Order: sequence, then C-alpha cells, then structure tokens
Amino acid sequence: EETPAKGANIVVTYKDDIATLDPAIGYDWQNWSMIKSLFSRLMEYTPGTADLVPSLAESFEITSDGLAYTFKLRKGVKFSNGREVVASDVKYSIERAVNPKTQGPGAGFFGAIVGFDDLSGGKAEGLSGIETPDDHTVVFKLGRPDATFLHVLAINFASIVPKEVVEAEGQDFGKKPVGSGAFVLKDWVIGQKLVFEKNPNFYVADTPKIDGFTVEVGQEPLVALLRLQQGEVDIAGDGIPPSKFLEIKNGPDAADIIVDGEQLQTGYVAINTRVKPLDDVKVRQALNMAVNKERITRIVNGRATPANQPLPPLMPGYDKDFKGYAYDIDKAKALLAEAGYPDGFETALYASSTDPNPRIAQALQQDFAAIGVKAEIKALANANVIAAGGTEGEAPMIWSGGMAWIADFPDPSNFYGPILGCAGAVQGGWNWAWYCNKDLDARAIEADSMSDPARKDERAKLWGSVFTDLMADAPWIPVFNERRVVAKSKRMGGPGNIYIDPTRVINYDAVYVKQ
Amino acid sequence: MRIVHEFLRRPTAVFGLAVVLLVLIGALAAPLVAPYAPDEQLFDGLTLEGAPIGPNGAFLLGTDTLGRDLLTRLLFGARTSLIIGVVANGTAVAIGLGVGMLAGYLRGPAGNALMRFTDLMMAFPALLLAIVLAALFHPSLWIVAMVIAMVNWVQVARIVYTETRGLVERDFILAERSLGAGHGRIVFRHILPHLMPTAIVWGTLGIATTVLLEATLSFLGVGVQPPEPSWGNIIFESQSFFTSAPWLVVFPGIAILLTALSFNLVGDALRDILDPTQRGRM
Amino acid sequence: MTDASGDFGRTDAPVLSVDGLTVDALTERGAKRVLDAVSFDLGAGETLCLAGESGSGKSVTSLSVMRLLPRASLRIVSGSIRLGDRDLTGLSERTMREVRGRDVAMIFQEPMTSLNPVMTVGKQLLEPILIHQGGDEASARAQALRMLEAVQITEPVRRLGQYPHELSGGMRQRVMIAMALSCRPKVLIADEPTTALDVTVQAQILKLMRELKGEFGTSIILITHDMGVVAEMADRVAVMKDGRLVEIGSAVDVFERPAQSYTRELIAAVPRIGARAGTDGPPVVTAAAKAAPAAEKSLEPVLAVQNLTVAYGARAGLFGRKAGQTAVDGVSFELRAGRTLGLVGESGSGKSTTGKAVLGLIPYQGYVAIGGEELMDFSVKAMRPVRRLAQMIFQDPYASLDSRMTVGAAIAEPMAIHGIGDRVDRADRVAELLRRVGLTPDVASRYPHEFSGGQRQRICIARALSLKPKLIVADESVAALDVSVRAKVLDLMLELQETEGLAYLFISHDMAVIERMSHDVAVMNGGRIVEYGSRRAVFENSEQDYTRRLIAAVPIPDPTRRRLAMAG
Amino acid sequence: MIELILRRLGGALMILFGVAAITFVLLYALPADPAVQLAGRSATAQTVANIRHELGLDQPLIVQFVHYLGNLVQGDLGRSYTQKTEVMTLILARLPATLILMVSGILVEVAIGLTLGTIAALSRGGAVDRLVMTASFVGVSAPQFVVALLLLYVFAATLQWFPMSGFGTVSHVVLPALTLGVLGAGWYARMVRSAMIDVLNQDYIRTARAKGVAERTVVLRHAVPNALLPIVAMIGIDIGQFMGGVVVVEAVYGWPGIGQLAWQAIQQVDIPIIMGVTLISSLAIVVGNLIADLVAPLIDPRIRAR
Ligand SMILES: Nc1ncnc2c1ncn2[C@@H]1O[C@H](COP(=O)(O)OP(=O)(O)OP(=O)(O)O)[C@@H](O)[C@H]1O
Ligand SMILES: Nc1ncnc2c1ncn2[C@@H]1O[C@H](COP(=O)(O)OP(=O)(O)OP(=O)(O)O)[C@@H](O)[C@H]1O
Ligand SMILES: [Mg+2]
Ligand SMILES: [Mg+2]
Repeated sequence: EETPAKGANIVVTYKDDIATLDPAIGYDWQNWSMIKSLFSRLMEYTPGTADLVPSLAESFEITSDGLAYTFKLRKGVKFSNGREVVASDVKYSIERAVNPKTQGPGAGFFGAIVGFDDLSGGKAEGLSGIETPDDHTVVFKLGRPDATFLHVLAINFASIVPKEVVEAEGQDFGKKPVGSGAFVLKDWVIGQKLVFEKNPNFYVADTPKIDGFTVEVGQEPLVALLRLQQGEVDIAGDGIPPSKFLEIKNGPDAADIIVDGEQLQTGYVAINTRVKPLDDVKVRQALNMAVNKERITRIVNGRATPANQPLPPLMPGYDKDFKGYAYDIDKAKALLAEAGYPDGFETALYASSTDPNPRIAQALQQDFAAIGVKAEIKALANANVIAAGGTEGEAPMIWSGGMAWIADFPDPSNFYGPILGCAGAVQGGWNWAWYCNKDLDARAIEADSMSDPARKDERAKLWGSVFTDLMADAPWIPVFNERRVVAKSKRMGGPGNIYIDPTRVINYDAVYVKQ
Repeated sequence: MRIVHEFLRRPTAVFGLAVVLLVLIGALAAPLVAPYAPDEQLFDGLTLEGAPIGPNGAFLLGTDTLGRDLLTRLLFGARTSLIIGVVANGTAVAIGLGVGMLAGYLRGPAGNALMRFTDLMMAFPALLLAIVLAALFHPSLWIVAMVIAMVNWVQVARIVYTETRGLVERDFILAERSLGAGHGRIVFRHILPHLMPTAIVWGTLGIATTVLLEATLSFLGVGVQPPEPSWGNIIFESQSFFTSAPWLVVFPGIAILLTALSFNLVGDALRDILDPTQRGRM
Repeated sequence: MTDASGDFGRTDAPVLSVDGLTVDALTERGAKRVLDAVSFDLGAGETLCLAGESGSGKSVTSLSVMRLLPRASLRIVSGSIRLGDRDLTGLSERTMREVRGRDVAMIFQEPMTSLNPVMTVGKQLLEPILIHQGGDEASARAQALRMLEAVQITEPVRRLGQYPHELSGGMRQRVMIAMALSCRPKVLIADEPTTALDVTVQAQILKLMRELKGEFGTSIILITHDMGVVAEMADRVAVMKDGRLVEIGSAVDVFERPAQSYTRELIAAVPRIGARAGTDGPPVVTAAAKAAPAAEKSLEPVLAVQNLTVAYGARAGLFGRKAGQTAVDGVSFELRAGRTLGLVGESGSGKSTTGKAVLGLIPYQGYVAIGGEELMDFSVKAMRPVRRLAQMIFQDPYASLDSRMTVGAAIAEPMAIHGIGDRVDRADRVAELLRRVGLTPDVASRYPHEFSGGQRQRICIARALSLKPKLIVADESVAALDVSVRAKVLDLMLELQETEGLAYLFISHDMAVIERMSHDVAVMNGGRIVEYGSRRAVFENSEQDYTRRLIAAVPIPDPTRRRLAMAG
Repeated sequence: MIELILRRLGGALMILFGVAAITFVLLYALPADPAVQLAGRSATAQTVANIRHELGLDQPLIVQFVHYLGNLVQGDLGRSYTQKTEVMTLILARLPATLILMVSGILVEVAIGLTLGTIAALSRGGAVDRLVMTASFVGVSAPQFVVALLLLYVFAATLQWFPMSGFGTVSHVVLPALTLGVLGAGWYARMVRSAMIDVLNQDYIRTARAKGVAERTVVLRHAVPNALLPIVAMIGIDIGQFMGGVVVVEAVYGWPGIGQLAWQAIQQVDIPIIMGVTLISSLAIVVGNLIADLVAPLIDPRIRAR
C-alpha cells in the first residue's frame, strides 16, 4: 500500500501559456484544474468521480418545488489573505460571474437564478435571487427548477473570490488570484512558470497531499515527455503526442508512466442540417453509415473507442443498448440513391489544423468518398473553424476534434443546450449542425426541471432518450470517445482517475508522490 | 545553341538539370508512375496499432501516418512544391526585381515612395500577412502561391534597389542616357540583365525556404489543404515522428534539398554562361 | 633572347637577378605562356624601367618577383629570381613572407584602392615595421612618423589616425611609398605608381622617389607605359612585348638609338609637349584636307555655353535646404563646327561636370545651346533631337559599354533609340562605322571584354558617330589607353574631324594631348575657367601661373633634356 | 548624424503607423470573432453580445482604430482578450528572453556563416567551397523543428551537456542559439563568400601581402572587416525577424520568447496581443535597420564621410 511522501513538490508542463486564473473568466482545460485548486466552491466532487458533495457549504436544503436552495457555510474558512469567507462573498462572486462587465464566458450557467436577465442585460447591479440572511447562510431563488443547479455551483465560475482583492487588482486579478482552495499561487513568471504552494489552512483534511507544484509553460509535448522519462517532469499535461505514443505504450515503463482512462468527451462530425443536400435526413444517415470508426480509432493508435451516440459512456443517460448507425457502405449508397444522389455530391469538411485532426478529417474524407461524397477538407485554425460553424449556411460539415473539450460538469444537459439545442443554432453559436428540434428542446427542459435528487434515474433516462431519438435525425456522426492519456513520472502515486478526473482533468488536490 | 553547348560541358550543371527534369517528369507523370493513388489510405499501410510502415518492397519509401504510400505522395507533392518553390518564389523575385529596380532607377519622390512602401512591407510581420491573406481568400494552391509571393518579394526588392542604385551611376548607363535612350530601354535592356545574377541566386536559394513556408501555412490552416500533398506539409505533418518514423522527414527533406540544390546548379551555370565576361573562363 | 645586361658591363654584383623567367597562365584550354624567358639584372641603387604596351607582361614580371601571382591562374614554369644569394622561386611561403616588405617592397598603380579603406593609415604603416623589425608599438610609431616626414606629407601626426579616404590621391601614394620603404628594402618595385595621378602630382611623386632612392639606397624597378616617365626616371630601360623582353639598355641608348622597331614606335608615339609650338590648330592628317585646308566652315557655334553653374548634393533637408557643393561656377565658352576646344585642369577642377552638363546629363543653371537650340528641360523626349547632334565618349571605354551587349548592338543602339532605319540598314551602317574606325565588320557579334582598350575606344567612337553628330564631348577619352594606341585613336579623331566636320569638346588633364588636339583651350581650376584662348596663346604665352605649372609638370620623353633641366 | 537619427525615427513613426493601420484592417477583416472564441462553447448569445460590447468590438472600425491609436500614444497597448493582462506587461515579460535569443542566435549565425563563407571564398571553386555551399543549402532547406529536436536529442537528452528546456543560465541558451545559427548560417555563408571573393581581389589585399603580412592576418585583419558591410545589413533584417519571434525554436526549447506569445495569440485571435507583437517587431525591424545604418560607418569609415 502506497503512502504519500511528505513535503513533495512536483513539476507539471503545458505547451500553451496559462491564460488567466480568474475563475470568472478562465475556461480552458489547462487553467480549469488550477482554478479548481486555488478556489473553493459551495459544492465539489469527490476526487476522481462525478459525485457531488458539499464543500464550502456545510449543508444545503432544497425546497420541494426545487426553486430555493439554502446553503450553510462552513465556519472559519479563510481566504489566503487571511479574511474569513462569508455569505456576501458568495453573492458577490456569483454576481461577478454574471455581470457583463466581467466578460466572463460562464454567465449563462446561472440563468436560472432570479434576476439573471436584469443583471446580464445591464438593468441591475446584482442578482435579486441571492440572499444572505446572515454571514453563514446563502439562499438562491430560482425562476425555474434546474436539476443541474448543484453542478453549476461546483463549476469554476461559481468559485468564491474576495471582493476587496478583486476590486483592488481589477483586471489583473487573474494573474494575482486570491482564493480559499487547496493551493495558493506563490509566483507567476509570465511565459515561464507558475508556482503553487499548499494552503496550510485548507479546510479539507489531508488535502492537498503535496507541498506544491510548479507549472512550466511553453513546453513542447515531445520534449516534456523526454524530460518526464528523465525524471525532470512529473506530469506532462498535454499528454503523449501521437508520434511517441506507441513507443511509450510498448516500452518497459508503460505501466508506471501511462494513465489511460475515459473522459466525458465525444468526437463528432456536425452535419449542417440547413445546407443542401445535407438537409435531407437520408443523406445524413448515409454519411453516418459510411464512416469506418474502427479504422479511425486505429489512426489515433487506439486511444479512443468508437461512438454511436452523442453522450459519452460515463455520462448519466448513456444508452449502452443503443446501436446507432452501423458501418454499412451498401446501405449508405442505397440511402443516398433514395435521396436522389446515386452518384454522390460535393461538399466540404472543416477541421482544426492541429494534429491529429487533419488526419482524421482525411480518413473521414476517404470514407465519404467510398459512397461518392466528395468532401473538400478545410483545415483551419480553431478560431476560423468556430467562426465558420457559427455562421449560418457556411460550413457543411465540421469535425469537432481539437475544439470540443470535456464537459463542464458531468450532466447530460451540458451536452445538449449549446451544441444541439435550438438556443445554440444562432449566429456565433456552437450548434454547428444548426439542428433545432422544438420537441426535443421541450423534453430537455422537462428533464432539467426534475431537480429532485430522488428522480435522478428517471431524469437520466429521459435525457438519454433525447440523445438517442435525436440520432434518428442524424445531425451528428458520433465518431469516437477519446480516452485521455496522461504521462506521469514513476514516482507519482494514486489511482489513475485523479490524473484524468472527469471534472478537473488533473486533480492537484489528490495527486501525490510515492514514498 | 552555344548556350546548350556551354551548358553540357559542365558536369554539375548537367547533373542539376537532370534532377530538375526528373522532378518535373515525376511531377507531371505522377499518375502514371506512382504505385498507388495519392490519397489512398491503404489498409495494410498501417500496423494494427496504427503506426506507419518503414520502407519495404511494397512501399519503397514507406507509408505515412494515414497508411498512404510515401513515394506516391512525394511524386504528387512535387507538383505542389514546384508550383510553390518555382512559381511563387519566382513571382516574388519578379516583383522584387520590378519594385527594387524602379525605386532604384527613379529616385526622386516616386522612387522614395516606392522604397518607403517596401520598408513598410518589410516592417510588417510576413507570417501574419500570409495568414490573414490566406484566411481571406480561402486557401487554394494558387492563392497560397500568390500569398507567398506577396510576402517574399520585399527582401529581393531591397537588394535589387541597392544594386540598381549602383548600376545607375555606372558609365554605360550614362552613355545610354547621352544617346537619348528612354527610361524603358535603359531599365529593361541595360539594367535588368545586370540584375540577373542576383535574381538567380534568390530564385534558387528561395526555393527551399518557400516550400517550407508553405508547410508552415498549412500548419496554420492557411496553406494547401489536405489531402493534397506537398513536400513541405508531408514534413510538417509528420515532423514529430522523426524518431519513430524517420523516413517521413528524411525523404521529403532530401527531395526539397536536392531540388533546390539542382536549381541552384542550373542557375549558377546559366549565370556564368549568360554573362559574356565569364565566357571561356573556368 | 637578348642577354643585354652583359653589354652594359657593370662590375658590382646585381641586387636582383632574374634569369629565364617563364610564366604560364592556366586557362580552360590549357596553358598559355605569358612570360617567356625574361632575364634582367638590377644593380644596387639603380632604377630600371620596364616599359611596353598593355598586356606585355610587366605586372606579371613584378608579381613573380614578389611571388604574389594568383595561385589559381598563373604559375612560374622555369627560371630563377635571385636576390643576393637566394633564389626566391624556391623559398617557402613562410620565408618568402619575410622577404616581402623587408627585402623587396612594392607599390601599385591605384593609390585609391591599394590602401585598406577600413584601417587607419597609422595601422597600415605600422604593420610592416612590426612584422619585420619587431619592437614595440611606440618605436614603430616613431619610425612610421619619420617615414611620413620623409615622404613630405603635411601634418604627419594627424595622418596616422586618418583613414585612406580622407587623403588625396597624391597623399595616398606617398603613404604607399612610405610604407614600402619603411623597412629599407633593397628593391622597390613600383607598378605604374603615377598613372592614376594628376600631372602636377605625378611630378612631385617622381621627384620624391628619386630623392628617396638616394637617401635609402634602394634599387627600383619602375613599371610604366609612359615614356615621359621613363625618360625622367630610368637609369636603364627594359622594353617588353608579348611576354618577352625585347630590348634592354641605358636610358640614353634606348631613347636615342633604339635597337628594335617596336621601341622606336613606342617612343615616336609619345606626344611631346611643345611639339606644335608655333602652329595653330591640330595637325592635318587626311590627304583631302591637306590638299584643301578647310576654311572656317561656319560662324554659328555648335555649342554655346554661358554662365554655366552646377552644384552637387543640393536638397531639402530636415533643417532647411542644403546648398550643395558648387562644382562648376559660371563657365562660358563657345565651340564652332570643325573645331576642338581643349578643356584642361587638375583633377576635381570641374571638367567632367562641365562635359556632362552641356549634354544635359545633369541638372545645371545657366545657358547652354546646341546647334542654336537652348536646352530647356531634361525630359528624355525633349532632349532626343539634341542627342542626335551631340554625343559623348567617356574615359573608360570598358565601363561605358554594356558588358552584356555585343558591340554590334551597342553601335546600333543609338539608331535603334532614334528609330533610324530597319535592322538591315543598321547592320550595314554598323559595318561601315566599324570600318571607319579601323575595325573589321565581323567583330560586331563579339562582346566588349573580348577587345583591347584601344579597340573598345574605337567602338565607343563608332557608337558616337552612328547618328552623324555635329558635336562630340570626349571626356579623358584616351587617358586609359597605351601610348601607342593613344596616338592611333587621336589620329582617328582628327581624321574624323576633318572628314565629318565634327566639333570636339576635348577634356583631358594631359597637356601634351591637349596641345596636339585643340584649336582653343580653356583651363579650369576650382570650377572656373581661369584662362581661355587659342591653343597657341595659352601654351606659348600663358598669363596664368596655374597653366604654366600644368605645362611644366609634363614629363618629357627625352632623358638628356629632362635631366639637364633638373640639374639646373 | 543626429539629423540622420531624427529623420529615421520620423520615418519609423510613419512606418509604425502604417503597420498599425494595415494590421488593424486585416485583423478586422478576419472571419474569426474573438468574442465567440472567448465566450466558449457554453455561452449564450447574450453572453457573446455582452463580451463583444465590453471589448468594443461592436463599434465601427475607424472608432476602434482611433481609440487604439489614442491609447498607443500613451504607451498603452491595451489588454489581452484572453489573459486580461496588459499587453505591455506580457511583452515586457518575454522581451529579455527574446533579446537574449536574438543576440546569441545572430552571434552564432554570423560566427558560423562568417567562418564558412570565408573558408569557401579562400578555396573558391575547390572541393571545400562546394562542400560549404552545399552545406549552406542543407541549412536553408532544413525544417526548423527537426533540427531543433535533433540537437536536443543529441546534446541534451543523450549527452546531457545542456539542459533540455528552460531559461536562465548561459547553458540554457546554447542549444536554441545553435539551432538558429545552423539554420541561418547558410544565408550568411553565401553572402560572406561573395563579399570575400570581391574583397580578396582588391588591391589593398595585394598590398598587405606585399608587406609580408601572414595570410591569416591578411584574411582576418584586412579582408574580413571589409566584407562585413553586407552582413551588417543582413543582421539588421534578422533583428526584426527574430523580434517577431522564432516560434518553433522557442517551442522546442521551452524558451519564453515573444514567438510563443504571438503564436498563441494568432490562434486565439487575441487582437491586442497580435497588434502589440506586430508593432514591437516592426519597431525592431526599423531599429534594426537604423542600427545597421549607424554601425556601418563604424565598420567602414568611408560611409562616415557621406
Ligand atoms: N590572372 C591571370 N590569369 C591569366 N592570364 C593573366 C593573368 N594576369 C595577367 N594575365 C595575362 O598575362 C599577360 C601579361 O599581363 P600583365 O598584367 O603583366 O600586363 P602589363 O604589361 O602589366 O599590362 P598593363 O600595362 O595593362 O598593366 C596578359 O596577356 C594577361 O592577359
Ligand atoms: N556625383 C557627384 N556628387 C557630388 N560631387 C561630385 C560628383 N561628381 C563630381 N563631384 C565633385 O565635383 C567636383 C568636380 O568634379 P569633376 O568630376 O567635374 O572633376 P574633373 O575635373 O573631371 O576631375 P578628374 O580629372 O579627376 O576627372 C569635384 O570636387 C568632385 O568631387
Ligand atoms: Mg600592369
Ligand atoms: Mg573627370
């Protein structure tokens, strides 16, 4: 049985610079886990799982109509500047996340709270739906029941920040964050490294298990891996590049170095339902049947599992009995002929230009070609693909790889609204299939109002049916669920799932060095 | 006739020409000589784990990370790369020659304005310009070629400008003016031929760099689009594989180097032959 | 081969003795002999002049002695070069380096380019002293200063810290001499040391060399194609032709009793100043003109210049307008058909600038009219009719021909520019012009570099003639040529003047040439015409010191006459 | 001299203005919308609109530009969209690394180029010459990433002579500088070769030899300084290019230079950073050329006279 070594410091690398550690703004997978460790929230997940537990909140109560949540705060929790966390900080932090001036991307998550529209529309300064009867009690009033609300309070945007520091630092708060999480930021050398140190006063026992960690940025993944093999680096944050994967996987240290596990991710092709001839459901079904997903997973060296529905297997509501569209070229051709395209047609497939996405796009292209569909590849920078996807009638098909990141929280609703619901099918939206099914939208709302935890399973089932029913219209080709593969040094200990935590990627609070 | 004769007497030049012709023929006859289709992802082109296969009997130069035959892709890629390296780079040299020559010859306000414009273009980050231009005019081979030309002419213009300034001071240009020669005649008949050595050097040295620049653009998503192969993007796509699948970098690298070198050998020979003062010398 | 040293009958052992020196040039088509068994001795304190036409092997001889032949292309095949008891041909490069600068030193033709432009004069002067004599910087500096004083440079201390471009040509050549003599070499080889200099400066340098020779006891090999300089300087003369030494003997012997017809030709070709004293105008060369001496053809001037002023480098600067440097300042003259105006003056006096301005090649102020028409603006179009009347021949015939154009095309160029005739007509005219300047029409397809200097200048003349101009501005057009070639080109120009009625504005700093060619002479100094009149008046009764100095500085190709003058 | 500098600085301002204007228009023309990018996948249309408004992106181009210029005049390059930090801070943080890499890269480049070019010129037409000229082609055609990784594998991973990654000590800079040197030396070698061939044919070289100066000294003291002028001009150009960042080399060696910043900003359409880096590198090019012009007279005294 392993025991964590005391006083350890580890090194983590990333290629990209860390944009910001402001919890109201940070929204990429690198800073996501760091923000998690710097700040605390009312709710949290048990490390390595998707199980919600109260965190900064000691306890909470939900009214039976699901429209009011009352939280009792833990006493004596201090920000790293020494001040105690009180209820008004919670109110301030959420309001700040919603306030347009903050330019935060997460405002929409709080849409259920009363007063949201006024604040985000600039008509009010605060959220009337948050009340603080005393320093240790917070009450949220919702305008509609929201089954995901507890998850919402666990996402980064709901992190608690000290008002006086935020106001003093202004926009620089993201570089000089002050929170009440497991770690504090000691030093940030821009473009080089961030040094995190254990928060000795953290309210969770035995957490964190290391004294600190240093994030080195600007590190090419290939080089990071080399350094990891030599013991200079403990966690290669960007994972193992394709060119090295097999070498490592088949190498002698594989078991010690590689952590490989599922994540809440689905790689898909969005088929634009508003572009001819893709507006014909038969055509979309034919395309679904044309894709040889087995071969595509081979191209990513088996680091993925073929998918047949939008939800990844770990997500509640995943239907493991659903068969989806099997790979069947003859049937696909027949469907195309039925739709009036016996000789296929020409279209375009957009993809991110970072490896391996152009390769996957080319594999898809070859599969489409087999049924006569000539898809021109447009491998562009992410920003350009996103722009094309959000412009009506622009991109016929988009391969999502490189732009679809992990779910914000482990709930099926997070996989619907913006990317498959009517609300996302707007200019600048992320519903690249431009799929809008009012009926399904209604069912989604229905599912999300089942906020009673007792109805959890019922809700999951309802959600699952939304996704499987949607596949009849085939707005997506679910291609695979990519597993996350992290490389860690041999000295790192702990179960694999704290390195591929479904809600935080790397769980810095939980990782440790073996004695 | 004399040029042909002189040319054939130089072994290095003949070697260069042979390689250039070989590449050209390879490019043109790619569909006939290539063993496979250029974007055919062969089932047996990848190991079961999805790794590319090294050179062997079936795939003379190995396969790439999608299981395509590398030799085939190099042959087809020659088309793209020749267009980029020769046409795009050639256009850049031509523009540079034109602007530099005009600015150097005109002097005065017009020449100054031209040179300030060149300075401005020089101060402008080339890659950014390339990215934006390519993003605006959806990337296609010819667009990419023109974008590269737009970016690369500046340095040529600078050098040509300086050289032209020197030429204009020379007696034979003065003599030409004293004969009443018009500007066009002086520029095209008398200055231009003297700039050919510079043009040839840039034209050949720039081939390799432009071919690689195209690859950088592809990587940014503004280059030639997959699956269309180019030597540059073959390297770029798989450069991180160079320890696990070195053939993916080495062969296209050799192709670029050899082609650029051969053009250079041909260019050097032509420069010597076309320069009458060099005739008969070693 | 002559072994002429014997008949001079010196008893003391020669300092340097070259015997059977044979050098091959390596070309693509095999070896080409450039020096063929050259032998001569150099006595102590003696000045030996190597004369001969361009390409005869003078420089190769001197570079052989220094062992500085370009390794890739020239090779000593046989022969010996003995310095004292050592054969230089057999020395290692290392030992040879010790010889260079210490035992044998050399100065070159071009003072402008022979000094390293990015090194101070002082550093360059110190170099040989430190290399060959060792010692510390301070003592070397002291010696460098003494040398600068010896070559009579003004402000020697300041010069040490200056760069070559800050010195005049004459000063640079003095520095070269100081550098060469700084280690008191036994032999000084001077390859055309004064060719690039003004006559007046040349006279000073030659005088200096003579004085230093006495002071340092150095033997000198002086290479020159100027027989005047030979007469001025030589104890003995060696004449070279086509890589052979054809004649060697004492200066007086060679000048007065040349054994070879080639030597005679060389001496005869030298224009002598004062040769045309007592006559008006240049000699008549064509038979027709001799028969019917031309009357004044017209009174209308072909070229009229009034108050011509040219300033260089005037421009609007950030801090107000810059005036620029006035190169020509209020010059006036006129030139009639069939006549030659000689323009003389020392370097930088504004002669070329005047020449360019009257052809409208550079902006000017004042009045210039060609063929009675005033030049108004300088657009190509407006100037084109004038261009047909007036042409220019430049100093350097090579530089003024486009090296990438055949000479046929070059000669046809003016006709093409002015749209005269079709291809066939032009080809005919080119052939006719080539014949006219003494070349065969078949050379039309060759390139300039395939011709000798004299031939190139003929090509330039042919080009200038192709439009049948009335006026030709000839700027130093024979300065770059060998004496013998020069004489032929000058004769050609005279002949053309007689037959075509050309007017020449003849620019030269060589008083002897001006005397031979001109009807009238204008003397320039500092951008102004200081004296202007008929040639006879200017040469025989000059009112100006400046003019008299110019005339006096011209070396006279007669060893007896000049030395007497010096002694007196 | 002062007038020259003033005039050039005036010109530089014009150029910077031009660059700013062109960049602004080009970025504006890009189809990618920074607000959409920032808002992320889960954002509502309202959130996107809010962000666009807060960034001022909903204003007409000209208003945005005037606003930008107004701030620029006060030395304010704005704040990064993604990082919210002042662009000036971000650039200044990375400037030292960029400058160090630039200087050392150029040094290595020039050292290799100068040596090889000189050697080639001295053995003109010979086997060594051919070898060097071919090698210069290899340098020019080699993909940066591969060269960088190769050096890293050999000298850092295997031999462990140098650290693999990072910034701080002299040993950190060796490999990145070497990579840049190997890649850039080809151009220099070619230029030096032709300049040296020219110089070696000059009269003053013959003069030096005639003085008995050793061949080494002839080459190093007499020839090389005269061949430096075109190199200086080239260095001027290189300064600008390196200031814009050498993305690949920085990435491989984890070098905290401006290149990585620029690269990320381009991917994220972080317009203030792109603008800032563009302006800085333009400024560097102008300054680089100015320095080249100012250094030239130190190398060649003839230019001083002009
Ligand atoms: N590097 C060389 N390679 C081949 N041939 C050469 C070389 N240098 C000189 N020659 C040839 O050697 C011959 C003698 O040349 P040299 O320079 O000695 O003539 P010169 O008498 O000094 O003429 P000038 O008066 O023009 O200086 C010429 O025919 C010339 O073409
Ligand atoms: N392009 C130019 N720019 C500036 N100054 C010039 C230029 N050309 C000539 N000068 C200057 O003008 C003056 C006259 O020069 P010019 O060439 O007319 O003299 P020159 O009498 O022909 O001399 P030389 O006998 O040396 O040819 C000199 O002081 C010279 O330095
Ligand atoms: Mg000579
Ligand atoms: Mg002159």
